[in-house]
Amino acid sequence: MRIEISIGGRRQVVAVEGAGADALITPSGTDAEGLITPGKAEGVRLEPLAGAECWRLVAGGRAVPVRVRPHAGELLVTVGSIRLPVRVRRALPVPSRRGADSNSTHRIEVRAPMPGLVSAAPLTVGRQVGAGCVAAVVEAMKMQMEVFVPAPGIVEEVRVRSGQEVAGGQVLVVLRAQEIS
Amino acid sequence: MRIEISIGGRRQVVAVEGAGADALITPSGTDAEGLITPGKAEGVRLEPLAGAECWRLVAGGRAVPVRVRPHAGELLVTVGSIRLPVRVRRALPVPSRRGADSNSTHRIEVRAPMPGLVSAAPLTVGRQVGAGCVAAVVEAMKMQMEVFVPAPGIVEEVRVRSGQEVAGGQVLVVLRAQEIS
Amino acid sequence: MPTLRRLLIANRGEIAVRVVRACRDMGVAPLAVFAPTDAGAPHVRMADDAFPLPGDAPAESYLNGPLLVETARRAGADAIHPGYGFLAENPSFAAACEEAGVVFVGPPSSSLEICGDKAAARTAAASVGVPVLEGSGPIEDGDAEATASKVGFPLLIKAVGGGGGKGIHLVRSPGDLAGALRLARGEAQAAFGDPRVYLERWVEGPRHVEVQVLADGSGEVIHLGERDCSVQRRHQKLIEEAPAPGLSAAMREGLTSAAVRVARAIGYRSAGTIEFLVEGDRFYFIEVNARLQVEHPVTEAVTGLDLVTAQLAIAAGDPLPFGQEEVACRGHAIECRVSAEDPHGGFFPSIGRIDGVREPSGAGIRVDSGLYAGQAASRYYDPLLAKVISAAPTRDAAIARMRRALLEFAVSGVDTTIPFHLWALDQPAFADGSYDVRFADGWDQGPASPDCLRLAALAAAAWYHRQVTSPALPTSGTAPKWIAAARDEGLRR
Amino acid sequence: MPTLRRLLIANRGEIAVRVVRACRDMGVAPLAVFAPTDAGAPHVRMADDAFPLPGDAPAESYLNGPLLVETARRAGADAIHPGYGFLAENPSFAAACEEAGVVFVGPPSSSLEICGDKAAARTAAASVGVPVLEGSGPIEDGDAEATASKVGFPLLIKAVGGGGGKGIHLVRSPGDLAGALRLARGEAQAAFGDPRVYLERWVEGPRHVEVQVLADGSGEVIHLGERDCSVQRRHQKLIEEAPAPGLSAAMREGLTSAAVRVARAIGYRSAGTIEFLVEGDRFYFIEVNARLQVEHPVTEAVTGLDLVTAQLAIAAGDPLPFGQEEVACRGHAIECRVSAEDPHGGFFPSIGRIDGVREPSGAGIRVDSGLYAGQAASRYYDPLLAKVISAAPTRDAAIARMRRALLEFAVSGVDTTIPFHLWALDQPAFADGSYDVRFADGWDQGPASPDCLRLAALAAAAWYHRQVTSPALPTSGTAPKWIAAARDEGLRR
Repeated sequence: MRIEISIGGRRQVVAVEGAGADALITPSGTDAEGLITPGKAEGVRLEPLAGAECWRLVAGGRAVPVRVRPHAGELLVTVGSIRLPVRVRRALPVPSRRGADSNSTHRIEVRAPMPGLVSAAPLTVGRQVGAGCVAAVVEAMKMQMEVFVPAPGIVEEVRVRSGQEVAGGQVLVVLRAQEIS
Repeated sequence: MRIEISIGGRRQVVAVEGAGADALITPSGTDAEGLITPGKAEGVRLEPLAGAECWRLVAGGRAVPVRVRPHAGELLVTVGSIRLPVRVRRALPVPSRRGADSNSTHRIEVRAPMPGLVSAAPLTVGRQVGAGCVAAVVEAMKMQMEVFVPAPGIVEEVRVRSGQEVAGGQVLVVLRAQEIS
Repeated sequence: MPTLRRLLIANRGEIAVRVVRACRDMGVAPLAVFAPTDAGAPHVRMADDAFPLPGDAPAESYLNGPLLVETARRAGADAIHPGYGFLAENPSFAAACEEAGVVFVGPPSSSLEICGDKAAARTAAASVGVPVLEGSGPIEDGDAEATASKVGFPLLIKAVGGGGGKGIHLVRSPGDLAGALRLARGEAQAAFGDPRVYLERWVEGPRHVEVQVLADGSGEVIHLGERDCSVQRRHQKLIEEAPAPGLSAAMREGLTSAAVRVARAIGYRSAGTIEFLVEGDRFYFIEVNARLQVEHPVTEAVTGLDLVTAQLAIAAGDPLPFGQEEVACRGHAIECRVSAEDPHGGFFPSIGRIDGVREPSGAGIRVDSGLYAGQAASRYYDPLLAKVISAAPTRDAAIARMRRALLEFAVSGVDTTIPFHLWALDQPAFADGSYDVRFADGWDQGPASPDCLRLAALAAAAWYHRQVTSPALPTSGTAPKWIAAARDEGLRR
Repeated sequence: MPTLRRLLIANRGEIAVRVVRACRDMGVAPLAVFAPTDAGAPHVRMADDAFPLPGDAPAESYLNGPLLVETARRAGADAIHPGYGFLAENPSFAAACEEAGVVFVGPPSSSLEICGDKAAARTAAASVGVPVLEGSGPIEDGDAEATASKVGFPLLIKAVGGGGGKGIHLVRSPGDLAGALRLARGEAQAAFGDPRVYLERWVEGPRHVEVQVLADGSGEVIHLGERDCSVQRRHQKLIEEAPAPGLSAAMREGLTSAAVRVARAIGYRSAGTIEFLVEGDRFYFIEVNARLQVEHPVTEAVTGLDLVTAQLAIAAGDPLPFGQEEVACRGHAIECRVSAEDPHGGFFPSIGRIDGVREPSGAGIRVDSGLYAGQAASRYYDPLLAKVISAAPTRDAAIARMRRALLEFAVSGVDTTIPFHLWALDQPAFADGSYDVRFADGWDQGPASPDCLRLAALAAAAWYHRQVTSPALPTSGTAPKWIAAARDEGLRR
């Protein structure tokens, strides 16, 4: 999973793998303003400490308590005496492999990255869209996540509407790809 | 609900009413060996303190921590430094009103007092039984509870067998009453 | 005087828990009262019996004097402990208790009258040779300007009925007087049910040092040393410590003997605090806090004594449980108040429901807490949730232990003052003990270090990933159930 | 000697948590190790990093010396703290640490050799004029009878490698010797990996009094007063207190100066305990416990000092952090060991999974604990779960606070020693301080009072009614989820 993190003016895309409390975080090397030293993967653990907000972050041979609270579309992250508003979003959607296999290479299924409430579904059938265009906005845990179109195409189906609950992985929009590789 | 409590040689039947943490306990006045001073209803509270076993008992204007652990068909109750094995069982089954209404006054339905596993169902169809005869034994929370026949009758149906899970209130045995009032 | 058998605690939160424990230590049955929102609170669950109050608003609950006295009588209580705040310094309540034949655990009503009338308290202090700050008696709006110019600017407006820093306003120039007066009266009315205010000269950068006293009501008065409470924000104490750092032996002797003289002059009984401002080598009496104070545990830590059981013994008519010669301070103690306030947002109260708590523990750490999972941080009451007290042989070691304890302390669901405290402990002015009452104004989290940015980024990425990949994890998932259960369980009668 | 930056804690449970906190107080990074069953334990979760050990059996985990040294090297640890038990008094392990360039937080290997050879320790004590109990060196089975008749009956068989009361057997007559010897060797092998045992004269009703010492390894030795540990069962301490009740000033002076002489004679370094038997106005050296002890917090409570940070400072090559003249005892402290044992069933270990815990807190109470919901009380390790330490100005007040704390302490899922402690506190011989090592043999819950029968009956009736009417209540219902979650969360790497 690729995640974009912004704190103040600094922005960084990281790849995150793992399960449960463990995550392997690999920062992209392209950003000069990086928050995390780029180029080397870092194993971290995030263990629940109390309630929904308090966690222990184990990173770089140190354990520090952190508080993470979703608020107004951002995360408020408290480390020691410092509280920082952090914007987090999925950097790029992953085109469905399942869709690609079972149907045709011409079709692109844009899926919900996590369960939640669709708060916007701006596309209409027939519209031509470019990569990075917003296919839908899904809201969960007080966070709004934009779901992007991964590649240029024409909208064939819009399967959800604003206000609808969706499951993680559910198809939101189907496109016909404009270029076949 | 009438409950029979035995500690060592002492035995007492009490009526218990209430919901949740609150219970109004009225000891029967007939037992000279009574554990609880007979004749007056006592309001008690049993609040969870830790895990499944630790409670706070509020009774008679005092709060005391108690530990209650089901063990080998008894309850081990610890108060301060003292641990006592306590036998607890339902004193008498309640004949089903619903059964009486919807069918005939000649029928007696003996129901499970709580959800559990039937560990014995000794009756057979056609057998004549007296009041106080064991209709079934239901096991729940490591406790075995005998379910009694409330009035004399002839067994018409045995609806459960040993090893079967039953819901609270489920009919175990149906009798034809021998005397109609 | 009777031996106490049953004691009604007319308070809530951590101080009610503190008094429950003191009762247990004395073999006295503790009885709780509770507003509806406090039905599941620890003080209710730890008491031998608990009595509901009709509403959450203070006037219906912990300020509801007549009902509290009546409840004490019905419950067969010999005595009422008022804690701090609410009715603790209300002379009519103390009088009503005594009239009802219930011992009021605190000073006699007559002492409370004097302490509540700040001018009278100042006069009493001056009469025994204790230096006082210039100030007025209770003022009318019409006389305000004239009185103010006599006291001189800058000045403070303070609540006559007050204490705990509530209703205090700094006025730097005559033009601000009328507006500040209006605000102060409103706050005083809301907090103490008494709109009267008075004026007092403002000292620019003093230290706030107070002396703990204990008196038996018949002239026997001892002191238990001093506390420094200069870390304040809007006149609300945030951190207290004992002994006061950098105090000369002469100053300490001057303060403690002045405190004993003042307590004796006003016929004081029970535990109380005499507050002073210290400016260089001079000190001024400000007021008497005629109650057990929030910060009493730092004194308990350095003296090894128990102020609440001492209060109960005095209330039962016993002599002071220890003499002045048995009071000796050892080591150093610090208290940090953990409140449901947002230090990153002007310390405004943080309203919400607490869904998880982990309290610190271990060598040198004491936590006095009223916290529980499911607790609503309510707008009706003081936002204090818990106090962390660290004690150690040296001040540096006490700071180190406090830092450790604050990092162990996790509260989920509301903002707390913990980030402020972590900042404070790391400031040079705190580390060297040179701070004064302006210290907390310097609070500013400042720019985040690269290390902090990195940790925040890693935490956010890991959190997001975890939420997306494991949406049904225990903490957030079980919290509502927990809360429902806690509320269900809490509904006592 | 280096400044410590990273310290590996080669232990588990409450003592590992204690050392983690001391590390935090000193700015040292604490590193944990854990057997599979301890993956979710507090010491693991509180450390900066944690390293798994391959199996639960002590030989694979906390007794696995080579792996622990290797782990310390890999982790970049400067030092290893062994806690108590396990490898704490193993001279080869201490030597292996030093060879690997890792500081062993404890005495030098040479001191451990002497302390481990009880005959050598006795000789060392006698050489500096300290009275010793008659006894033998390590014995062979063949010589046992002859040696025993020299020592005289009754006698004790004790483990050479031992400590913590394990492997100790009382033999009253020659006929029981062979059987007891076999048992003792087996236990010694299991607990310490060393089957050697020795004999010692048995004193019928002595008090067990020990002296805490602290030494820098270069001849500087101070003492921190004594502890009475006479409440024992099967030579396992259950309750300890400081100061020892009823000890004359002359006896105290004799014991403490003897302890300092012994520590100096064996070239001791770090924190250690010199154990004595006191019989009337005579005392006998028994052995040196060459480690931090379970009961060290009672000494910390009365002296106000910190033994673990002192150990770390000494390990870093610093001089003793305080001198003898800075050590003064104030008030009284008691420790009760809360173990997963069934006091109503012969104190046998209670194996099970803990599904809920509520720990006490408040004025005068310290809890050192390794407890957590989801914890398995395992047959592999010592059953100690937590220690409650109460401190107060007087012994009576310390007893009252302890009783309050024990009644606040709730552990669900296993039996604990709490009922025994509640009994002990109420015994006249404990209340007046006249007890000796036979005290715990008198444990017998006795007949239940009518009040107790009534409460038990009400509790049973209310419990039964509650289970029948609300079968899906939170506590029992959520416990398994909690446990599953705790286990899931605990699986670190």
